[in-house]
Amino acid sequence: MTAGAPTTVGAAGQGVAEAPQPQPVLRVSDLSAFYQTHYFGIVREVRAVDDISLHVLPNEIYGLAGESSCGKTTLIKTIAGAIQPPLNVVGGSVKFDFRGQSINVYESTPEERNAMRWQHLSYIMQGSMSVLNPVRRVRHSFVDFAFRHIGRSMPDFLDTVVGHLERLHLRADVLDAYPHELSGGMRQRVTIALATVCRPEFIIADEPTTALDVVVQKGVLAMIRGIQREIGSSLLFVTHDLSVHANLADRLGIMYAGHIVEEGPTAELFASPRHPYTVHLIGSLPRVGDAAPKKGLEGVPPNLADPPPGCRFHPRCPLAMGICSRETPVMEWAGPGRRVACFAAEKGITA
Amino acid sequence: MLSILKDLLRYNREFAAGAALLGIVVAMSAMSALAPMPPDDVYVVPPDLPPSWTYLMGTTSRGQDVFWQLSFAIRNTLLFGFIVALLSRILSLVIGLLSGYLGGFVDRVLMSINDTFIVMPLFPILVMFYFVMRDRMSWAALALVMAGLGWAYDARLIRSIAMSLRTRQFTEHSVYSGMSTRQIVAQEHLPYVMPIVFSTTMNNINWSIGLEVTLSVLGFTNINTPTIGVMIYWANQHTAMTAGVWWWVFFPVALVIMVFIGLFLLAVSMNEYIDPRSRLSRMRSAKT
Amino acid sequence: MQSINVYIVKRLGQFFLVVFIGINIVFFVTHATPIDPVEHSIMAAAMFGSTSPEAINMLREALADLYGLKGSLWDQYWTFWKRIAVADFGPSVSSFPTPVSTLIGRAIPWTVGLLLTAVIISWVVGNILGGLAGYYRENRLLKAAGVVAMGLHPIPYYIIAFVLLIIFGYLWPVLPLGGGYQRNMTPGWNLPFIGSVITHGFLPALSLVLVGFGAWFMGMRALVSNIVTEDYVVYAELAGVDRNRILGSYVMRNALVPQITGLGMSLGAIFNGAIITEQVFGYPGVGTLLVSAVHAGDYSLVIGITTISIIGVAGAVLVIDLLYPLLDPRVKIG
Amino acid sequence: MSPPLLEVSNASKIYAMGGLLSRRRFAAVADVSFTLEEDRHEIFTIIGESGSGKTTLARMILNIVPATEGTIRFRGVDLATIRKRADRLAFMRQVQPIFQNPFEAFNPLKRVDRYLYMTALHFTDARTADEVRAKADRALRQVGLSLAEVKGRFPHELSGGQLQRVAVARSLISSPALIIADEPVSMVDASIRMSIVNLFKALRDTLKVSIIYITHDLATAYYISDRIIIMKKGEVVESGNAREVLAHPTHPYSILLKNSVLSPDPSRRDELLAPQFSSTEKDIAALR
Repeated sequence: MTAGAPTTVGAAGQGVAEAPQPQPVLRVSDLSAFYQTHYFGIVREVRAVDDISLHVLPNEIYGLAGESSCGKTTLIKTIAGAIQPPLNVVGGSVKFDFRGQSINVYESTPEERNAMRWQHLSYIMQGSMSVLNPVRRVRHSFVDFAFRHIGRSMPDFLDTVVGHLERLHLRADVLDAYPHELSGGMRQRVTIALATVCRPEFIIADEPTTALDVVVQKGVLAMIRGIQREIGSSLLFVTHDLSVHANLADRLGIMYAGHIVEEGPTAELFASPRHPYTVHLIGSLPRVGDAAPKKGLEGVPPNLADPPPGCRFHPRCPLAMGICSRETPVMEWAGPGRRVACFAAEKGITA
Repeated sequence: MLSILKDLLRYNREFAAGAALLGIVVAMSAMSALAPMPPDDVYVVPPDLPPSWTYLMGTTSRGQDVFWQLSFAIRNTLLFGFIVALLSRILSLVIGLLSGYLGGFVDRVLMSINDTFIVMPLFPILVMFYFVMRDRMSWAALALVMAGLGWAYDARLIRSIAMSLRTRQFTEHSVYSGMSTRQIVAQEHLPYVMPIVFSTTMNNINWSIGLEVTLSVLGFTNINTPTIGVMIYWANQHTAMTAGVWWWVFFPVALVIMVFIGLFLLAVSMNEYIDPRSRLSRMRSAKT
Repeated sequence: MQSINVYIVKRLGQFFLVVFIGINIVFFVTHATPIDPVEHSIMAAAMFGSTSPEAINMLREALADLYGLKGSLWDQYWTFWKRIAVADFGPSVSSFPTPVSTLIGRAIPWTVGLLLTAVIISWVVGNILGGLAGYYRENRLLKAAGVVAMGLHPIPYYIIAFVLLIIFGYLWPVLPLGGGYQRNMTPGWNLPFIGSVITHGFLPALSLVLVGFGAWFMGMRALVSNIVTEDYVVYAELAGVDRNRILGSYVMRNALVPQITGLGMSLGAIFNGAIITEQVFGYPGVGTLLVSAVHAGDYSLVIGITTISIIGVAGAVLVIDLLYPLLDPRVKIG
Repeated sequence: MSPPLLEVSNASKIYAMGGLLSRRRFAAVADVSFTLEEDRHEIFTIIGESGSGKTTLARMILNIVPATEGTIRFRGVDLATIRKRADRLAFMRQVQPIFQNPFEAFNPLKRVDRYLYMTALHFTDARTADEVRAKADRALRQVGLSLAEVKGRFPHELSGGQLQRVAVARSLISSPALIIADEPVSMVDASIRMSIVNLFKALRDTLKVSIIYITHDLATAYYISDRIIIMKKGEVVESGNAREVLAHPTHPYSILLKNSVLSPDPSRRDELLAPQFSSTEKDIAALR
């Protein structure tokens, strides 16, 4: 029935001959998180994260791609355990395994989660403009965020921070600056330094370079990747920009309307996309030096409060069949390390 | 606008409570039309009677029925607050919008004057005004002066909205759709300013009634026009509390507190409705 | 650094503008009066029993200066300013021949003490509880405090004071009403006197604190519930920073900035409240003095109090404005 | 010989910055010149990063921001001489803008179709409601929509791509000769982006409209432009045929810009780790 028979999770490596797959650092299983609101007496449920499973290996960059309001930001918020009503987890689990010390995000106490934060799991957010406390010097952010994990005396700690800043080509005096005194690029490097100073095993990055100019963006991405390789952490990198993913991600997951619809090693996914949505996204990327006609996709992304039945992509899909509007396709193994949720792709039809 | 009010009434507890309180107060002021005697007459009923079925809220030491007296007083007090608010709204709208749209030098000058009126201690000035006017001090003159002094804070609010609207892209889009400045202001921008005008009107009525009561109780207004403040003034003159005629003081104070809380609740619920953040989050959750 | 100077110059300019416009209002209102202020005052003075011809002449001289019966309007205007510059408002009519400035000088410590106590208590308590209520949304006690604040905030100073007067004056008379201290005591730095000052000041201060508390509480709670959605707070929460630290250094610290601006902007209104409250409780400050001056027909005193009030409030606002850059590092840029 | 469609000669926009004493001059746009011919319908692209002055230049051409030096002529008319409302309407009929953020370009409290009707009413001979609706429908059909899909809808009921199409349709109602599109696809989702870009191509080819396309994105610029200029800090550093300039840039900044564009090609990802993009001083200078 499927192209590759379903197998157990760890067996999806590049080759069986290689060393056995290491344990994933992050394992998300059947996760669903909905916005449940009551406004003016009307109850509505927005199914922003709907039955998502994925895992991230040590020292791996996992890219998450998707359009605006496809649920990708909700997904990483849920993974980070940073949700507040009206967003509620309605099913599934998120498990981290930090070198033997494991934590199930939604079965742990707030104290346990807080102990994990920044030492093992850190965050680089979108919009470096506003993530630093505007009325306090940068030094205080480092002290507040990292001191309790690094321990040692305050002068020793600050020496560590200064040494770490040097890796990002920041001078020690940024510590005495207020956020508004730094340029956009410098501020974004400060937040990268802040997120990596504790050498966490897992870093979540949410569109960290979207607001930056192209020239600056490339430098910042290079630094993120450089420091990730150096400290050997895993990185969950979210952006809508496939060019960024092409340059950074080891593996890539494509989200559409609250589902992950395709997943695989970045190079293979770009070379042979299976899901019609991925096929379209990659095929329509403009490039300098390429003037061949490219098409846009007709239709609009579905409203997550009232998604279409069956496959959520079927109203816009060039390959839609009868079954697509009746049944929801599940993520199936589609070759080594690859998964796809599409009835047509199962049958070997491609766009 | 009407559907907003209906929604607020149905789903916002504060708004409903405020509307209910004000409903009672307005009904009370409407009773003045049915009053069996004119408000200025004294010694028309036996004095100092406690509340009973004949005299619902008792009678005063001056031989007036508290209930009917109160209906005139609350009518005049509400009217006073309303007129001050109306007049000062005109000032704050004109100055706020002008300052916000024109920007630059005009804005700086208008806002310096504006800030001056915000920090100016108005009470001594009002007292001084009464002091030189003495017997010529009338209800209308006081309303005019207070309107002239009470616009500044709200003008600043309106200005900040006008300024942000001016830089919004849809304003330019409207310009390039051929709309005139008047059309843009009246049709595109006014809907944004209206809710804040509404909520500041409530607060402004509170402010002016509060000052009017204060000045009247001290006798610094025309003590022959019955208002809530003037009623308390007469009660104090007759040392009603010491004499045990508590109803003469209690009912006016209770009624005016209902006005304050009712108006404030309306303003608060309206503010919550217009807060861009809460509205934004509502829109976002509707979209995602 | 340059721009901080620009900021100071601007605030100073605003201070002088307030004083200038305020004193102009005083001048023009007193000059638009339909009755002859000098003769009116002389009559009032005669009523208080000081009828020696020299005294009357001296009074007439000072009043003529102040109300401008000498020279052109421009001359009158100029004389008025000169008198104000040296705080010389002439002798008081009702307490002849004590100078107005002496009377005001005696009243000011009471008003300033009352105001300072009430403003500090209400601002600090209102902001702390409001901040907590905005941050710990589900706490029942804080929710109850919110309802109290909401009920107190819209009620004007006079009514609150009046209700307190009724409660503690007639229904449950445990606190002294009227005066700043017990009549038969001599002022001095001794415990009984200070205790008497505190018990006498308790009700006026309480009514100011109640109204102020509501305003600061509501303002702070609204600010905090907005600030907790700011990225820098969310980020600190994601980093597992201690909640108390987030509340203190991130949430409250940022909310303080607009609350200081708010304090400056509402100082005029708080001052109004203070003098109204003083009058209700017969507290010996500027407010009571003002009301008795009006009743006594004491022109010089009314003008003096109004003028000093305007300058005093504008000065206090200036002090707050100059403290503001210490709290908000971003001022240096704007 | 008829004058060119648009002639920008040595146009500059200089702002005075700073406080009371120290005035710095800052050139947002410095000495820019280019010409669009009347009957060579083309897509003329202005490329630059934030702070390059590209948006200011667009606003100067739209006559929203006046040039402080140099002149901008549209069909021979100096924009600085357009002051009267009739003249401004005549200018707007021929030059229309499309904005960056479709959600911001429409007033969230107003219906979307209103902008179409307003434009038809002010810039065409349509007078009756039916005529106005017909104009709106015709324009919407040119962008692949119809009035039936848009009528009575509020902005939050439409997707970003739909709204941007409506914005394009609105700009077409007056049959303009020049459309100025400031980053029209940067806020539009990737799956729809190319259909909007293709739409501009179609407008040029079928409706004979010249388009000034302002963007920071070299890839879409390469895809649709005929000619480009590259701006840096207010100055034009390179200009010419789009394909030639982008394929073989000569100015150091253009080369840096082109090299900074990430290729959507995983096989070249190790470029990101190449030394010149991780640790050299030059890179740090660029980051500032």
